[in-house]
Amino acid sequence: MKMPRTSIFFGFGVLTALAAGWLVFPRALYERREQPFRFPHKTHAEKSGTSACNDCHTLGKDGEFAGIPKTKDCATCHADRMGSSPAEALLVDNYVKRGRETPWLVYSRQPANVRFSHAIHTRLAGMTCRDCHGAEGESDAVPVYEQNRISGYSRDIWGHSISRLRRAPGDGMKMSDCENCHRRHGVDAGCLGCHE
Amino acid sequence: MKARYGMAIDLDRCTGCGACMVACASENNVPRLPKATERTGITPMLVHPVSDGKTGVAFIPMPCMQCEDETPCVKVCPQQAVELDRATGIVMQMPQRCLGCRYCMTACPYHSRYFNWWDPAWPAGMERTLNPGVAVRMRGVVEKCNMCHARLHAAEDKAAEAGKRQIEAADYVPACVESCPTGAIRFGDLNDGASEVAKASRTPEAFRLLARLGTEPKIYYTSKRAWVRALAERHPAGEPSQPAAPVAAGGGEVKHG
Amino acid sequence: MIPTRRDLFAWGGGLAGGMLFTPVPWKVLDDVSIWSQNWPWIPQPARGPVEEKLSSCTLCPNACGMRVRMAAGSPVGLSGMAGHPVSRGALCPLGFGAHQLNWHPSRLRNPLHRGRKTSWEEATAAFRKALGEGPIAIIDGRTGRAASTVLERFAAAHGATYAAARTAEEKALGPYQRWTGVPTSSLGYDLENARTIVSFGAPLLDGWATPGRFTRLWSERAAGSSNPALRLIQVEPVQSRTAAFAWRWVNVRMGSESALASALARVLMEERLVTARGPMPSESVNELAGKTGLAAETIQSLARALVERGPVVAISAGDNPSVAALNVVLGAVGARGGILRRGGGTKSPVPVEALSGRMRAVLIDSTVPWEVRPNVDAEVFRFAAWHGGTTTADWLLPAPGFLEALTDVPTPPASAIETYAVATPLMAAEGSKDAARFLAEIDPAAGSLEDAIKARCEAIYHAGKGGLIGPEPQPVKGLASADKLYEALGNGAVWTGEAGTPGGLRCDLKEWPGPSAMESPAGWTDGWTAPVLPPLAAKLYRESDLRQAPARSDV
Amino acid sequence: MTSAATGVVMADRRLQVRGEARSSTARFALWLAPWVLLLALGIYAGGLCLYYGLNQTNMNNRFAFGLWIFLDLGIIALGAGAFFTGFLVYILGRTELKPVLNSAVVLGFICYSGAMAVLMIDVGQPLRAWFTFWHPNVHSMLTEVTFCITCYLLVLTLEYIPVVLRNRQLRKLPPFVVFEHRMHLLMPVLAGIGTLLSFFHQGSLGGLYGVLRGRPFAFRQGFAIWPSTFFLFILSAVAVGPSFLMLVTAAARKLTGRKLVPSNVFPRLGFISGVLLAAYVALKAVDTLIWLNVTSPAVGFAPWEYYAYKPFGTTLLFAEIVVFGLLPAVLLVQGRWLLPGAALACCGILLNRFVLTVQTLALPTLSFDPFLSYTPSWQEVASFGGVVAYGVILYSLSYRYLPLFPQSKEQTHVSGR
Repeated sequence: MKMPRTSIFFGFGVLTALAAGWLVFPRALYERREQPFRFPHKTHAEKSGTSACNDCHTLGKDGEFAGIPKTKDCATCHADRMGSSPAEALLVDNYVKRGRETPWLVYSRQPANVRFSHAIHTRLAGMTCRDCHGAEGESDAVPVYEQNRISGYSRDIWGHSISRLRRAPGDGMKMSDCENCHRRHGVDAGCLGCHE
Repeated sequence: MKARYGMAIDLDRCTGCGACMVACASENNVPRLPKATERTGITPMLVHPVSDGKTGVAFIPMPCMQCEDETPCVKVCPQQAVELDRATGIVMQMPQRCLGCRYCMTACPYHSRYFNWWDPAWPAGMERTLNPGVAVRMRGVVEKCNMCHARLHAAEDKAAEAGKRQIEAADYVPACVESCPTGAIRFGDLNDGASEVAKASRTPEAFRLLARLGTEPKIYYTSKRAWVRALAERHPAGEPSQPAAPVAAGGGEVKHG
Repeated sequence: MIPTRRDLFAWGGGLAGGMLFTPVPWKVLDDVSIWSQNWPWIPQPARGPVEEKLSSCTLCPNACGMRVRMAAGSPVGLSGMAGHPVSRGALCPLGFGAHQLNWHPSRLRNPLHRGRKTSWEEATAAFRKALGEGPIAIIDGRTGRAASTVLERFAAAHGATYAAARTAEEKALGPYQRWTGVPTSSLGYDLENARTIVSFGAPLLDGWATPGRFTRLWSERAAGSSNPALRLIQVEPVQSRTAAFAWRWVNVRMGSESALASALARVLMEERLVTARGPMPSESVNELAGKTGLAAETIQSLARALVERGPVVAISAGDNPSVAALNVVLGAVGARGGILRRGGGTKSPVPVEALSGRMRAVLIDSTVPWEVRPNVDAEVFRFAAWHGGTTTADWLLPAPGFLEALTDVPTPPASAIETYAVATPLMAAEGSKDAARFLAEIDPAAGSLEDAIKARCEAIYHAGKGGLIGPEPQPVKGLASADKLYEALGNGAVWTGEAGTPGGLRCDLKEWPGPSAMESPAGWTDGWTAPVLPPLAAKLYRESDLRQAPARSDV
Repeated sequence: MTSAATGVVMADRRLQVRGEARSSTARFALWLAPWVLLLALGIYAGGLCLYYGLNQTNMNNRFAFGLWIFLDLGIIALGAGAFFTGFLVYILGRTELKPVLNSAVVLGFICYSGAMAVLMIDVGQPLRAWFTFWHPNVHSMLTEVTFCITCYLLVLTLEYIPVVLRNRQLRKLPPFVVFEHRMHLLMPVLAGIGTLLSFFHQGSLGGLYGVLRGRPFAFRQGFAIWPSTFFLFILSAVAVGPSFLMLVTAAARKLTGRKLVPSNVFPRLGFISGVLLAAYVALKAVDTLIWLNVTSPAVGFAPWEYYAYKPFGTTLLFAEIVVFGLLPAVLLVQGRWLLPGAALACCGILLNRFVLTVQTLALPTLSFDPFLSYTPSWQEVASFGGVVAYGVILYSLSYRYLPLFPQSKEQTHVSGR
């Protein structure tokens, strides 16, 4: 008579935990931060005919990856407003005219002790940007940046599925993701290969 | 072909100026901590003054010895924060994996490992001078000489951009080697028999510190002076050498060499 | 139903148990560890492309060629410029940490009047006033620079005394200037061609003159050899680094260097080991030997060793006429492998030691080492980039720091070959001003640095001698115009003139010079104008027993 | 007396072991007070080390291990009584030792949890300590130690639970009674697991130093992957475990003025301890000889040199083997002066752990090394004092409220009121 009652409450406790852990926690863990302004990769690809990623995200002569273009690169076209979009207005007025860099939040930002060589992965391994960064290049607007409140990492590092199961290619950039790919291709980089 | 990077340090050329220590600290973002002493500081490259007790003086630059066999630190680290890299032979320390148990420090016979007793700190603004290639370590972790492998990475990127898998030897030179004003520190691939290092390591003047422990260090030393070579193993008399005291004035002429 | 206490316990138990089957504990554990790997209070290097610039170290007169790695607008690493004719790709231990000096805690950020913050306007006004009343002196630390010509012109125009502080290397050349009339800035040692060098306390292996010059030479021709191609004989009362690695170390009594030099000269002439004739030391070899604490035989054998393998040259730590006279006896003055006259150089101004008595004001340039204090009673305007602690200066005026201002780099002291380089600013210098600019604002007639440097380029270009080393080496003749030369120097190229040639230096001694007070040996902190040490260089003293800290603060 | 105080007294009375005299609440509180203070100080010191980092200690790059590691090794060896008594009672069926079993379990729990706490302060990055489980390096003795100690602490907790459940008040809850009964059936199994785990971590604690090829003073040849110190540590630990148990029980006896355990227990414990200690001493002697004459010279280290630096003379070696080894062994075996014998044995093991941890680091390795010394900072001492206090408090509470000595009722000579 007593035992079942106790176990009812016990079970109820379990359910509460599961609900909180799987449904509430993932939302609570990440802070949503807007990017400085909307950037349509798609439009740029169409209008300027810069189809290849590395037209803007260039790889230097010494193999150094430039990452996101600097304001002066944008200014080559956007020295003044070309269209009517409010995003462009923001770019021109806030950054180009004032000569400031746009404080983009980088989805794939790795910590300082991680070394990732775009040169080796694209030139030697023949990988495409898509393999890691997904179809960002065709997007019409950059997605909201979700920052982990504890670790400060972008959500894209862990991947959008909290269980890390059934993730799209390029969703998730933890060390284990690098390791798995390296294992699949039988490339042994050791610790030294990827860490400073 | 895999490389085995090592050094051959000519102790008859080292005048103990200390340029290597400063260049190393600058390259690897090692802070100058206000409270640090010679026993709590961080000096991945450390030059030891030694003497034969008379007028013989030598300076022994000691980076990590990059032990190749039974590497003491690699064997004892409980969570694989230290690794002997297969491709380069570099013993690599990963401070961000380290839990700071310091077991590796007790294991190292060369005292080449250093613990971050403090959080690193720089005077306001000075953090702008940090070397982009190297991540700053936090307190509570062990670090050591990683043979400036950030420079190796840069060399690899450069080669890869040109579509090559092999780096140019000239593109990868550790800071201490580059900084030595007498060229006492020679660096290169020990597997490449033609390299200056490999040649030097085979000369009769070549020796390694505590070689009898069997850890196969990849840092070789050379000296024409017998008493310096005798420093390789524990002194038979068991008396640790002391830095030379100045000889009494008017002591006459002293021949060296 | 109302849950009892036991029910709540059961619920709590279930909650705790259930949590283990959610991501919460595991994800939090992972994230907390990641947080500990990226503590927000641990500074991390800025991201961004690294570019390399060529320049010259301006912290002492020895003009080492530098490669500067720049990232995000700040220097992040220094290294030697390979192929530099004098420094030969080397830097001193202080130089390797110099890029951090600009953020040193004791950096001077705004003018101070007797320790109280003040403005440039007040300082200028005060100096104008002093200038009006006079007399004043202007002290330069490095003659032969564009800035020097500005200071000198200003002094000339306003009846001020233009004096200069000299490094130990320059002082050591003093006697030859007195005897030959050739300024020390046109004299150098032809070490590259010497085969025996006898040094009287000069720290040849420990930062003497341009550090890379002799260390490289020694490493190539002497290190580790019992019968070296270059014989280094070190005369010193203590076993310095140079003594420890010399071919011979002559351990004399403190301050008896002059006596030994005289004794050697006497032996050389008595035993007809040299052809030279002239005045002899009055004292006998034995008397002199007594002073040095050496046996006469030792001195005789040493004298023979000197002439055994020429060319031979003697180098003293400071102004030591006896050693200079020994060089005369050895025939080293104006001879190959000895003391040569080289191109360039300017007539030596009044040495700062000569100033004395009362003056209205003294202006001290930032290139004057902090320790140097003119022996005059005057209102002192001191330019410096860093506060060196104790000072007698009334006005401390913030000068640009390391790599913050345009300056030219003339031939380093004791060099046998003429060089010229320009260090362009790689960083903005907020609120600071150098003495030349300060004076030019008071009297534009003094001229600007840029013009002075351009003028020097014109001169070099029209002389058409020598060539450029650095990014694209080429002879001066190959250049289209003087502006091209100015441009190339601005990009870190170093102009190298022709090496000094034998001859053109006559000096006949009337009588043998008397003994002189021993100067302390110059190390790599001599002539180093920053009163503070780079933090990383301070590590050498604090975190290892490699060196004794020099008499400078490292706070 | 205020109502609050009365409440406390009532609660205290209600929780106490039924039918046994316990000192008044006031006296008990008085006894606890100093220990609570020491514990507070310890927590403060530990907090300093965690907040400001290990610069609070006097350890340094050359003395990377200090007081903490020495004492951790010490108390873990002393705590061996827990698993060994369990082993004797449940596996070898020496039921005459049952009376001290609960006490042994509590002691073991205190020693291990204490050591664990100190280790968490000792490591520079406790937040990442779990990496050892996620990225273990199977070749490291420390990995073995970490795994075994963590698991064994779990076992000890499981063994402790039923003792707690026997508390007068908790017994009123039927589920707990059932649970406790079930646990009891589990005890022999737990004892078995505990023995296995302890065997390995006691051993690997010895291996910790024995494998240090770079420290010829500690380096030992061995069997398979284990250096000889591995086995010596196991043996020495099981040898002094019972002695320590004896000492603590005797102390409790003194403090409570009750007999607590049957008179045949001490001689029995003493005999076991003595015999094992004798065996240990013999093997230790053999090991030392091999090390001095073969192992050490082979790597170019003159053995005599280890003892050339004061205060680490050969007297230390003699003391370790004879004064604190052979002598107590004899005393314990022949049964008179049990307690002095036990005390000597415990000191002996502490000395052994001290030599291995501290002397190893003090001795030079490179030919130009100096001999080093180190004195712990007050933070190090205090935080360890905190652990001792924690032990005393937990043991006192267990004695007051739990049946540590089940048979002590029969053993009462000072009759309970």
